[in-house]
Amino acid sequence: AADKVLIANLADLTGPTASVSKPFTQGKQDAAAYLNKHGGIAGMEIDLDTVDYAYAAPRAIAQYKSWKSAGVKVIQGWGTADTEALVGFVSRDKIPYYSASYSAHLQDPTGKSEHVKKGAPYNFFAGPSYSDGARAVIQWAAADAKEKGIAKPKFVYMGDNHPYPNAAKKAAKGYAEELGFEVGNDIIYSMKPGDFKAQCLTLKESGANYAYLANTGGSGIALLKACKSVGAGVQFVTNVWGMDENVMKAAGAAADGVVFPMGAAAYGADVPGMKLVKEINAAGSNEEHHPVHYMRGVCSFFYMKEAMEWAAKNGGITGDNIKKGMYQTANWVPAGLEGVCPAGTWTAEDHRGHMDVYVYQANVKGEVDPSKSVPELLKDGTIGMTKLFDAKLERKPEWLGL
Amino acid sequence: MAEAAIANDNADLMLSVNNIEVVYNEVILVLRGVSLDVPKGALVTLLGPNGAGKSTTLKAISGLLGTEDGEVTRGEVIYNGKNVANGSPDQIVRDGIFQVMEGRRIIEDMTVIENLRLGAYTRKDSNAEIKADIEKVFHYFPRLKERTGLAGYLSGGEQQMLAIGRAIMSKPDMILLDEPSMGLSPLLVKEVFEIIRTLNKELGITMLLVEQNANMALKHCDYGYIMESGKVVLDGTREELLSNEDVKEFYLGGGGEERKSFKNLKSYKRRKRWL
Amino acid sequence: MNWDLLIQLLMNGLIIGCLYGVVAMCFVLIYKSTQIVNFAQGEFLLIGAWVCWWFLTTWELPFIVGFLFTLGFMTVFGIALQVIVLRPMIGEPIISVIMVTIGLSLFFQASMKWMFGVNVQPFPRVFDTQTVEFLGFQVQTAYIMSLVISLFIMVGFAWFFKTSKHGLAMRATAFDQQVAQSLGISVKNVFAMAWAISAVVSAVAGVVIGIVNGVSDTLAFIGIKVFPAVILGGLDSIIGAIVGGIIIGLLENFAEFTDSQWFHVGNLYTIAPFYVLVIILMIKPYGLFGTKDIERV
Amino acid sequence: MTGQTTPILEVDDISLRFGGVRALSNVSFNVNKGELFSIIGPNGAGKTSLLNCVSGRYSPQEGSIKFKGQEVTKMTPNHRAELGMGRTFQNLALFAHMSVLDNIMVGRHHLMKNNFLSGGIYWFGGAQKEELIHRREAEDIIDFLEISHIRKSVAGTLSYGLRKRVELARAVALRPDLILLDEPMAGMNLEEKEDMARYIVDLNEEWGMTVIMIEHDMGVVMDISERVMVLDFGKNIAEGLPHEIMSNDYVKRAYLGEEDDADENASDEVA
Amino acid sequence: MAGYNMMRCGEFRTTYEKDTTIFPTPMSKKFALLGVLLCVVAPLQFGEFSLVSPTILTLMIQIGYLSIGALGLNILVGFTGQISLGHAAFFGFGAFASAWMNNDFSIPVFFSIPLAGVLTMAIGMLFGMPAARIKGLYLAIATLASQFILEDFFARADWFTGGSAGALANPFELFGFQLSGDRSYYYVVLFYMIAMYILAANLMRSRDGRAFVAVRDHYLSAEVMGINLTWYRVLSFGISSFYAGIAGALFAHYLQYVSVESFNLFLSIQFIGMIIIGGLGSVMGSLMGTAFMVLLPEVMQGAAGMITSTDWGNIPAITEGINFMKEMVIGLAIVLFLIFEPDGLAHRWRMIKAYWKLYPFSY
Ligand SMILES: Nc1ncnc2c1ncn2[C@@H]1O[C@H](COP(=O)(O)OP(=O)(O)OP(=O)(O)O)[C@@H](O)[C@H]1O
Ligand SMILES: Nc1ncnc2c1ncn2[C@@H]1O[C@H](COP(=O)(O)OP(=O)(O)OP(=O)(O)O)[C@@H](O)[C@H]1O
Ligand SMILES: [Mg+2]
Ligand SMILES: [Mg+2]
Repeated sequence: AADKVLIANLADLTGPTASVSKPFTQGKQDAAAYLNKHGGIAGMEIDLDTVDYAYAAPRAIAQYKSWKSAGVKVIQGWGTADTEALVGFVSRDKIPYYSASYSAHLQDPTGKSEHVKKGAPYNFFAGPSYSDGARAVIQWAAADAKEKGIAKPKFVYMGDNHPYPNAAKKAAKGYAEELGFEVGNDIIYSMKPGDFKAQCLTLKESGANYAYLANTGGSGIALLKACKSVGAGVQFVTNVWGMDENVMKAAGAAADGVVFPMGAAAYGADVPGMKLVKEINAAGSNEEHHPVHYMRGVCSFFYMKEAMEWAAKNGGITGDNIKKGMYQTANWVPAGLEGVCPAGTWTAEDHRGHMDVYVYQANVKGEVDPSKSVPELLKDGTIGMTKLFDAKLERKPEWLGL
Repeated sequence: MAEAAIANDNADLMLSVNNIEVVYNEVILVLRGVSLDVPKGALVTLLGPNGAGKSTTLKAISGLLGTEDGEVTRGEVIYNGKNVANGSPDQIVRDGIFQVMEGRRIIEDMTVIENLRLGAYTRKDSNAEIKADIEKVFHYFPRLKERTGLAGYLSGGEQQMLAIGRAIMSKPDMILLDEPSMGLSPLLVKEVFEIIRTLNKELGITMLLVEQNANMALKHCDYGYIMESGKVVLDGTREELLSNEDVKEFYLGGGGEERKSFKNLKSYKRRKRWL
Repeated sequence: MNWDLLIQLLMNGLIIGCLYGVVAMCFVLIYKSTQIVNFAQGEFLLIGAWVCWWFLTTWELPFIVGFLFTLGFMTVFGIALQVIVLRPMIGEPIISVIMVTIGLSLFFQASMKWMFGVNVQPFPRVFDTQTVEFLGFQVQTAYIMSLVISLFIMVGFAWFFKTSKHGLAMRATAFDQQVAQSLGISVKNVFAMAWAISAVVSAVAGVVIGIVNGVSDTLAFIGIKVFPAVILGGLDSIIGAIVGGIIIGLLENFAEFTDSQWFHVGNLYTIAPFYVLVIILMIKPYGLFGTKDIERV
Repeated sequence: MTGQTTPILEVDDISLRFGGVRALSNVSFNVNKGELFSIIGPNGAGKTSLLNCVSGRYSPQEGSIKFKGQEVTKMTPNHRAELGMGRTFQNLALFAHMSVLDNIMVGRHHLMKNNFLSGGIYWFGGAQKEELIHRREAEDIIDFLEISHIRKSVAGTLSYGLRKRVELARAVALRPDLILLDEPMAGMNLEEKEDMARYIVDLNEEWGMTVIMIEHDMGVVMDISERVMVLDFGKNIAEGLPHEIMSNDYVKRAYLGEEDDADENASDEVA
Repeated sequence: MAGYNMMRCGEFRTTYEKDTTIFPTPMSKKFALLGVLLCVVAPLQFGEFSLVSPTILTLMIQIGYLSIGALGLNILVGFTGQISLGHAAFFGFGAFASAWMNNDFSIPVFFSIPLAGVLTMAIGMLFGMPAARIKGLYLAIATLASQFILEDFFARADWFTGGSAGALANPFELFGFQLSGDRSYYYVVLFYMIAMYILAANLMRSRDGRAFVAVRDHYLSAEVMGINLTWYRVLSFGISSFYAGIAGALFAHYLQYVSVESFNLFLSIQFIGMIIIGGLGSVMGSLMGTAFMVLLPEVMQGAAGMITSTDWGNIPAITEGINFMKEMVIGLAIVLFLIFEPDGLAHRWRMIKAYWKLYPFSY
């Protein structure tokens, strides 16, 4: 029997973030299935232990302990709750933690940045941080404003008063000012969808041209719809969790034209790596289509996989070696995923893997028929997304951890 | 109890409790085999010291025991030929037994009128008839009419009146009265007993009356039972009981020798028990 | 000072307030007859919304039909729930029953996600005009609908509780189950009725919200959101529920206004109503219309 | 009987209204130290309301109340308790979920010092010592009222009459100088009334407590009280020695409802 | 609630002192001591062999600090009869406070934990003020305000909570030894737990404890018995917050990281669940209830894991639904439990004992 390697996979399949965690996790599961069909990792079959913790930090901790005692070497994590709660533990136990929580402060392994209190040496993630994502779309906004000939465009940061939406606030507003935006007062709207016409009226009245939505999709839908109904003519840009196929379906016309960053190419995009992605899908869930978050799941898993393979060759799979494995090459893309995952660079001082961000725009044409599935809607062109450009952000030292 | 029937001119029983045993909370045994008969149209009274189990007996009949997690574990309660032990209270009310619970228990956050209308809840009659009966109650207890506020603010006695009024409203075949005279002024006590007698004799409502005011109770009843610590220890017709020395001594006062003033009982009476 | 914005916000507050009012009314209905605060209220809305959505999309029924079916379903649901789960709890400590509703909310949350997925689903177009002009302010047609329906419901229940014999029975049951039973009231039936009614009203609110924002599990949160409204109006007052709802709605929007115009604290929209709530309660401990406990010894 | 006639309680024409209802209008009376003072009157006359005013549950719209020469009209009930005023209630008001013993210990509250801090560190803060001292006090009362057999049972499950007795015990535990009893003998049979009367007399004579008692059983009232006051429609109708009151024909008419026939409930007592 | 009288029958005591012990029967005392002993040896490791797995150990730690919080809430709800929906916020406040004092004023953790308790107590009394006038469910909702207001405060007060990044908390130190590993920190929690429980048990058999219950059972007559209602209503908020604060602080230094996210309404509701399931007004019940609420999801997780590991795991429908079923069963378990034992675990425990003590004659 080929020996196995246990890989922990934490997911929120039933909790508040399930809608986005589901595709992200699917990506990782399919990737594992595919790899197992093709000899696993370094000749070892992957034993992917996927556990649903319903976004409850205490449950994540208990789970972590049992994984640790089962001798897990690497963990694929999920959101803010678990990642933040485990930072201390994983760095003490030297277990690399690949999360989908993209807070910039997780990108400083040494803690030398003045923006972070303590380094997170064993935390990794594939894709841009919330801050960099925001910077990318703001970059687009600046260009767009120039095009439209808006002299002094106004930018407003919108989100709940909560760790996750606040994560990119400082960075986004700072950068917007840098690019010559007039930055208005933040507008707060709850992560729990409600009636947001009040916020929309304020937004409309503030005369903003661009508004950044920092919450997740769910509340985003409510906001977009409300703002459409009060006719607030504002160009919305969102963060990486703010927009996907499901959001487009639910928000309908209100989602049309919204601009958002992505850490990986959209499923089915015309890039070389898509061939492998299709095979991965075939090996696993074998769906007709996957939401955008699926792709980042795949990338996250494959970066980890190559780091593990390096570790296997250089002194065996230990947390430390996997960590080193991430540092080996600059600007690297997991073999076969060219164009899907952007090129990334991790160093012992700087875990800002991806500085270039794909910027997409959502388009919704006509009325969405709710009885149709997302793939159908994509096919008949009711919903879709177009890539606007690749934002290339420079690796400014002062941005580390901000 | 055979003589109960004999004692009473019309012999057909409305209610007969056969040797019931009641346990609270699955552990506390309160009634240890209580039996009593209530002939149709009779006014039967049940006397006994505090904690004897009088109220429990009534609750066992009306089925309210269940609401205090008590239970009839042995014996049966035959009402009009069918066993209603541990039956559901609302059904028993529909069958025609209505209990006036100890300590008033009116719906405090409703008005007097609303309380009375609730008394008639199980009746199918038209609003007009019910209104008429409400007037009848006011005729019995005039001062209730003046009280327009919430019943919770009534005085103790007024609440007692309301409770009895509620029973009248439900036009039952049988009323279980638990200490109706409690907290009433002497005058009202008389009135209440007059009303009870009227209900019994004129409307022909059968009555099972638990009372501490033995004088009054024995004056009006046809037949009486005396309970102590969960058992019936003595029973008989009004005359028998009134002439019984022990009853005289412990319930009526001034048994035999000239009664002492409450003030000069220097040494406490040693409780004489029948068992 | 920006009058135009203020007017618009207050308009909005008024309309949302009515919606809060309807949901608040569901609480009051349960509380008035059982003294239970139903923490599964939000889930009732959610179920109503999902079921209706299902009728409209999967079966592609016309809205009216689907909506009526939904109400029918919710009646059955309410009764079933009472019979299966809450009947055994009759006579038990209220707080335990409240906890049961919490358990139920967990249960329904999960089961809804399982049945209908975790993504937000849009409602089919119900009114051919999504919004109507109202004093120069765009109002979702659905809200108008909820407003009308809620008015009917409100008047109906106000009458029901004041005069109908069953209304009295409900209040009596709430006050003291033992006494109620001694009066021949079947506590079981009273409760069943209460839950059924509440479930139906919830469905109305749920569908309305669904039409506006689309359906997803997060819709249930409004169950918590209207607590202040319930209390403000007085736990056991139908009218109070509506009034409380409107006040909270207005408060939120007024807070938003002051915030955006002057304070720039952020989040006054969600927090301010609570401050006001506490202050009002300090002055009127039983809300605006709640009945006082009798403090008589 | 206690010789001195210094008033311990001075009620100076108090009036109490509830919306329309005039519960009390211009009631005045004094109670002397060591007296056993009874209040009688028809239902709804305002007796309980009067007691509530004295013990601080209600505050009268007009008039003043002096206790031990001290103005207490605006004082909170708990403060009055500390001054030495105890009472029982007409509709039972025990702590239903507590044991009889704890109910009585609550009565000791204002006489004890230990608080959540010293109580928390029970053994070291001297709390234990204090608790035990007061426990002894409580036991004395329990023995006196003959409720030792239900010492540990939950008050809420007791029968009505027993509960009444426990309430008395709880009030006595405050060691008040003035104790207010609202229908202490309601719902008791003769035998039990005799005991209760006994306790009250002893409280008054041996424990030196001034007693104000509301009671409907004329037999008891006549026998044990020194002075009687009659309330009706919230007014002080008559006040005086028991036999005076008995012979007052307003009382006969409006309260006892005596025609000449030997009346029942109190009859042979009063003859 | 206070059915404890039942187990007394047939027990004869010679002194009042013996009669007022925490433990109603010598047996129960032995049990308690045994329990403590077990807790003490549980984490010990003999070479390879260890009594409890690391997972169990974390769960025990979680139960430890959460049960302290639950006990606090029980003092408020169970004993004084005031429902609070804001307990999680106070729990969180304690966590931040301890971390903050330790970081910004370099007060050693050893002291910062109790200090956090005191600070939280102050805050608790502040938010408890409304209790002076507001009662019952109205009060419950008013406490909901404290939940939201504090949560919002946490999110803005960067100086106190580290804002969105959250606050770091240093490991517990004793004479320069770091007690950061689970095994050693377990004892810190255990110590606090035992201490806090004894404190509560004592409180309940002394003056103020009785006052609380009196206020709950009949506040009108309580007042006439010389109890200052306002003071005791507010005080019980204070004490419950004190417990919450300690619990929070222990939580903070266990995770060594505190984030606003952890202290939401859901946690408050869970706390309520713990005490209701454990038994309102029962000290030991708080512990049992907490164990129930913490272990339930884990057990379900285990069950789900087992099912998927069998060849059922290959049926897509099951692998799809299993997680939802798990969550559903958690809700269902709570419902069923309360249907069969509405008065909580503690009550059932008492009934069992009472049954053997005094059946069939009670009086
Ligand atoms: N709900 C209950 N749980 C446990 N024991 C109870 C309960 N109700 C009554 N008891 C016990 O049953 C016994 C009889 O009570 P019951 O109320 O029937 O007496 P009673 O004859 O009505 O006395 P009273 O004349 O004082 O009303 C008492 O010892 C009482 O403690
Ligand atoms: N809190 C209150 N609110 C409104 N009315 C009240 C209140 N308390 C008492 N009353 C009214 O005041 C009057 C006197 O009540 P009170 O209880 O003093 O009578 P009582 O003399 O004690 O009669 P009883 O002998 O029947 O107890 C009653 O008519 C009652 O309705
Ligand atoms: Mg009785
Ligand atoms: Mg009175």
